[in-house]
Amino acid sequence: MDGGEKMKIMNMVNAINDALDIKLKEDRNTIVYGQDVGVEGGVFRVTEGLQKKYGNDRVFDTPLAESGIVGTAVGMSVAGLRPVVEIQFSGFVYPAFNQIISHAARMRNRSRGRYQTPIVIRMPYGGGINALEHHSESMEALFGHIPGVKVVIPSSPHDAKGMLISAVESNDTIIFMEPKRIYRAIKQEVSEDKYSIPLGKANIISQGTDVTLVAYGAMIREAQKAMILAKEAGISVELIDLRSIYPIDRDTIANSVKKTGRIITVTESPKSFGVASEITQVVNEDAFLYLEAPPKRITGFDTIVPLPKGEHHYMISPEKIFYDIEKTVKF
Amino acid sequence: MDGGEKMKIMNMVNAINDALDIKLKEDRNTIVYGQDVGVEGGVFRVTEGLQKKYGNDRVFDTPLAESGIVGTAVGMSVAGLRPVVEIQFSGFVYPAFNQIISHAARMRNRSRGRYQTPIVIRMPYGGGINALEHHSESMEALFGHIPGVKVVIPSSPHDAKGMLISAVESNDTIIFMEPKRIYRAIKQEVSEDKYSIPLGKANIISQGTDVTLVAYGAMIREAQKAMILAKEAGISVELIDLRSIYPIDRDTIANSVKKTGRIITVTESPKSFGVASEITQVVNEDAFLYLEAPPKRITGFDTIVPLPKGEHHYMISPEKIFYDIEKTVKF
Amino acid sequence: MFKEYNPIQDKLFRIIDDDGMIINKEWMPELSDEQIVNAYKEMLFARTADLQIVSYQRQGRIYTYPPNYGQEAISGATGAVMREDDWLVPAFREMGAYLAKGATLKELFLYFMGYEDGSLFKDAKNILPISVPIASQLVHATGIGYEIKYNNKDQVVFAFVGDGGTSEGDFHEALNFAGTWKVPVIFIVQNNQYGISTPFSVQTASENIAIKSVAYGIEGIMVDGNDYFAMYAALKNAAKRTGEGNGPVLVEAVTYRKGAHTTSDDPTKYRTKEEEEEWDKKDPLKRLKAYLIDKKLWSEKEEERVIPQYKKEIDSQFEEAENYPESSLDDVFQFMYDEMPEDLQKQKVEQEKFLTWMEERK
Amino acid sequence: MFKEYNPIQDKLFRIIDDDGMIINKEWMPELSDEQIVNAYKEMLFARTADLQIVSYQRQGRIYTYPPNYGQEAISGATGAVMREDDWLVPAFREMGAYLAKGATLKELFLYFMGYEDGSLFKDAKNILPISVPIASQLVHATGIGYEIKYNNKDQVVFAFVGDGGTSEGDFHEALNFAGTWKVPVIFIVQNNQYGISTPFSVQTASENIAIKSVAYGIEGIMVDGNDYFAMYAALKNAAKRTGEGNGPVLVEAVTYRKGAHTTSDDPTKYRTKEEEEEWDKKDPLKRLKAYLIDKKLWSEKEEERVIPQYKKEIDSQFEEAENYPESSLDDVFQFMYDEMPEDLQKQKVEQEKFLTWMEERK
Ligand SMILES: Cc1ncc(C[n+]2csc(CCOP(=O)(O)OP(=O)(O)O)c2C)c(N)n1
Ligand SMILES: Cc1ncc(C[n+]2csc(CCOP(=O)(O)OP(=O)(O)O)c2C)c(N)n1
Ligand SMILES: [Mg+2]
Ligand SMILES: [Mg+2]
Repeated sequence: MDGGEKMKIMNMVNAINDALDIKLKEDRNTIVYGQDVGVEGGVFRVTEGLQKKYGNDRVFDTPLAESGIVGTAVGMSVAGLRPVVEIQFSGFVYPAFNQIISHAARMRNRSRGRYQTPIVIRMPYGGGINALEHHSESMEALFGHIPGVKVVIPSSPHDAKGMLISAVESNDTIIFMEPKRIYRAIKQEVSEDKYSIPLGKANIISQGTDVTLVAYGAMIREAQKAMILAKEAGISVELIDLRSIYPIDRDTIANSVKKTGRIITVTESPKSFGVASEITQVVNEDAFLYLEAPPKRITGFDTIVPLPKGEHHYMISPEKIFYDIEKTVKF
Repeated sequence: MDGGEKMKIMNMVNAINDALDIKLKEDRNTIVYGQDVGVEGGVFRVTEGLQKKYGNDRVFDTPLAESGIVGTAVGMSVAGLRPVVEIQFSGFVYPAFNQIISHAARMRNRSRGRYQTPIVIRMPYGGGINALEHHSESMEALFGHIPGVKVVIPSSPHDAKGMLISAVESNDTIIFMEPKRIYRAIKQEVSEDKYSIPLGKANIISQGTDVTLVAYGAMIREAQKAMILAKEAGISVELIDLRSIYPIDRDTIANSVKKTGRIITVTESPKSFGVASEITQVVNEDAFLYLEAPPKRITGFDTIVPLPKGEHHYMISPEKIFYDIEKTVKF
Repeated sequence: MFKEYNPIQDKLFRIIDDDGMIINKEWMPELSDEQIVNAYKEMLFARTADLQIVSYQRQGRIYTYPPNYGQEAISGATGAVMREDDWLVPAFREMGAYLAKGATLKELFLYFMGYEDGSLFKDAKNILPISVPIASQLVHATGIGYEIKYNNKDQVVFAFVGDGGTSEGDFHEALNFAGTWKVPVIFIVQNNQYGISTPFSVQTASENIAIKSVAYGIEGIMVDGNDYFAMYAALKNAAKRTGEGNGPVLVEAVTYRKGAHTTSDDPTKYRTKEEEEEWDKKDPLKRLKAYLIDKKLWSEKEEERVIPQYKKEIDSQFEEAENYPESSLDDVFQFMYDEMPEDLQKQKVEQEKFLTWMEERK
Repeated sequence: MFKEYNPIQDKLFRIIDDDGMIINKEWMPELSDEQIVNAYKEMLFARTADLQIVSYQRQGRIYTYPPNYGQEAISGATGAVMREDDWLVPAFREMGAYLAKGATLKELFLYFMGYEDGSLFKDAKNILPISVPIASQLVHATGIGYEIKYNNKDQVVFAFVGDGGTSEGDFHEALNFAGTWKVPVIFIVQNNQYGISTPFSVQTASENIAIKSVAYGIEGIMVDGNDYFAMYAALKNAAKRTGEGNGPVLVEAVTYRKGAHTTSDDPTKYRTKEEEEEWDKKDPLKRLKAYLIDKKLWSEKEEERVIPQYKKEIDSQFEEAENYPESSLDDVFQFMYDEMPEDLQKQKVEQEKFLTWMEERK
């Protein structure tokens, strides 16, 4: 990094706020809105201070209606704006599902490239915060199955900022899911300058030889803890942060498996039809002959995420990851 | 079959109508409603004659609002009725997505077993009928990822009747997807009596030794055509009709792969995050050591289903299936 | 106008009666004879095309098509009021409005023949493609309205929906957002009395549709949608009002779908001959024609002269559409993303390999 | 009543003024002194509990909780009007109504402590669990209403939603279906002026919420939600009306959320002290108390006597909740389906294996 770069300790909330700030400053077409993002600065304070800085017509609160939020973004973006909308919790995105799947994902194709919908749909997701019902789900795979949108998930403040800047600058509709469990739990030095991280590429967090561990979002932290246990047990783990749920970075994953022969995917989502299954399919397609053990998935159950008092039954612990690492390596 | 059984030539539309008729007659709590299902008898005539027979309060038209349709069914079912609702095309189910994922799928769990939502959500799905946009999609995988609902798809008139009767009698919410492309294309002898086919079990349509072919819905017919080509090429195919998307019948699939060593899944849906990936995961978990070739998926693309003039680019032909059978067997 | 025709009083705004006689001089719009004749001609053209398409469909030359038959005055008036820069947000049953905006019949034919390019409306400025998921397009109109307001543009959005569409949640959210944002959008509800087979009385217990405007604190008016002058005057007024920053307007155009829902529908199953005949009396073309004939601006002879011309024009555009180049595999992939992701490229390449194999196999 | 207080005229239905004096004798409900005193006591109990919970939360003994503080008259009146067989379809901010239906404070505590069993409301007949996705529960109310009508039952549904919730599409669909089906449902909107930080003026440009009833052809009334008598009279009337087959009723209860949205919210960020003080004058307990004291039915002394009792009762139920048995792995799986699918059983077994491994590892 060159000497001019100014670094600052940020958590993910700060980093996202910073990315929005940069894009709002840089491009008058950028508009930020959603429920309570204005005066309140968002229930997680992600948009704090932005309304004051950029005015009510650029950062504002909406009526309580998700289809309206995403649907108006479709209209705005077709007309040339670049809306970044917030869904308060990913569990409340479903009223907007039709606007996402039927319009945001299809407008470019439908209009044969005449119109595009450069929308970013931000939403906190995932468990582990002792929340009420519908506040803990990880349903990213649903969006992965929708042709026409991209789905990305950062795992650190640094990534969150760089990926969000890419998302806002993308001409596609980006589902930007934020692991709320680590909104404030991880702090790191983040450049105050503008930088971007390309969407669609996974990130090899640490190299290893015995098994490939794929995770993303809040699960990266758990995976890293599991790696300590694995190291103690003499197992060398290659950790990949998927970053992009769709499109999946096939090459990075396949190349890693070609080296390790083994792969485990960790996701908080329900077990069936999740991201892990897709990765298993990809690995079977691209690295079948290298596989020395069945690709393993570590996921939630095919159940509702329990309320706080039962959530520990559902959540994935570093021990659970280690348990499966060991089983996979010993296979 | 014993001698008393009366058989009748039916297509799938007739068979579904017959199943509804039987359940309406048998159980006053059964209620059928949706857009244009009453006077009109449904845009595909699936509910033809039922309103006349059972009256306006048991078979009726609703306002044009899918969330209202599914949401009121949640309320009715909690209060003791057993609604069978129709979504006119599966492409229009998304406004109801929130009611399905947040309520129909969760009410029993939320209320700790006090309330249940025995709802059947019927919807025609799939391509190949030269339709307008949004009338050709196969998005069953989206529902497969929702804990708390079951998802089933019949491939013949016989199955449609037996599976729908099971669905109406189930105390769970059943997503019942109907392959509209073969609504009238397949006719067969179907018993006029009441019978049911258990949900959750796959059906081995024909035994084989070289490769397992898993398909469902309208793809069964294409798979059968491909098998003729395979036979000519001396390849013995075991064809499994999945019938149930969730839960998946792991044992039937794994046992077949243990025999054949090879598996191909055919679905009309987008490629990524589809049913094929889930089956590949299951096979890797349950029959890894038997695999002699990578589990293959034959699917649509990660694109919008094209309008009629381009649909042939997207649709899966028997030749395409044969092409992949050959590649898999030769692997 | 909006005060006088407050929908709470269930008042219908009309200018001519069923026989084309002016019954409401006060609001008669200032239109030149030529403009009126042109309006009639456009409506006649649309109707001729409509009937022609139904016959193409019977010949198997086009897929399902939703006729506008009986609703021509609404599209006609919209077309006349819309300016080049204004936005048109279609549902799917307002052919005349697309044509007025610069779309071609050929493009419409392409659309209903199943060509993707039928959604392009190449020479029409500021028009969205046809929207199939009912009412979902209304929220887009509100969003476009926001952009107009944000950038202080002199534009108005004309957004269409049917009576059935008013039942969808998106109708509510679109009008509610538009009301609070005070954006320049005119929501035009073509109340043609049916959503497929479902009569208006099953859609809502609301007295009329225009009255739903009070739920959003916006203006609403119930207009005789088969009265060209009334539609013109109402839309003109609405456009002025909303363009001046007074917020959105809900215009209910009371009309009747004289044809089937689409070419695959059979209305005799759900409505009576008597009802159809009752509405025939209110036919929008019949009424405008009576007006014109009365004013000696039009004649049966003239009509007999233009219709064959129209038919020829329609046929010629239809044939052009029929000779449209085949869609390519590229077409399926190229507009999915701004840049095609690698995996998608691979999917295309794989398909090409398969096609080569197919070729070689022959 | 619904004619007299037509929401189109933006009229607010009140019976007592801010000082507890009757200003609308005509509609004063016939309630015995005992009933009124009991109503006050219930509201006082609810408020005491509410304030207590906020302090539990500060002590870290309970998770996020949405206080009802300031809105007690609405739940109180609902509780008094609801019959045993009637249905209650909650949102999440109407504690008094749950208690009146037979739910216990302990259960509520369990819910907000994060126990699944907190949704059980074991001894409350015909009550749905708390619904978190805003407004989505209203459609259920309409569905339940259908069942009541279908089976000719003598029941009414009381369904709750907030002012914010009226913006959701489901509000529209629920009321529209209910209107056409003419089902016995009372939709009670607690208009507490905010949806989290978002003021009513941002939710809708509609003059008031009750007026939205005209969009569905149903009755609507705007009631002073801080006036126990007005709420009681309105709901009693609405229940009679709708129970007799006249279709649903929309009751807007104008109130103010005196507390924070939830214990994790800070209202000073988005509202002024002046506004809060203005609404303090309209406090529902203050007003009913003034009425009672004036009638010599209540005294400060009496209040001082009961509050400690209430606190003790609340503490005791809270402690019971705190000692609730831990949730088991079974609890996660057992209610997902009528019969647990094989695959789900396997998932449970696998987890158990892992837990055994964990145990052994220690
Ligand atoms: C969300 C959705 N649900 C259902 C349909 C199927 N459908 C197409 S047109 C139609 C009726 C539309 O009625 P209306 O809004 O009155 O418009 P009209 O056809 O009368 O012009 C229906 C139900 C659809 N296109 N979208
Ligand atoms: C569909 C949905 N979107 C967003 C939320 C998050 N949320 C919870 S309460 C609330 C505000 C509700 O406001 P209102 O309806 O006025 O009820 P109040 O809290 O004032 O009682 C929001 C936005 C939610 N629970 N559900
Ligand atoms: Mg209509
Ligand atoms: Mg509120």
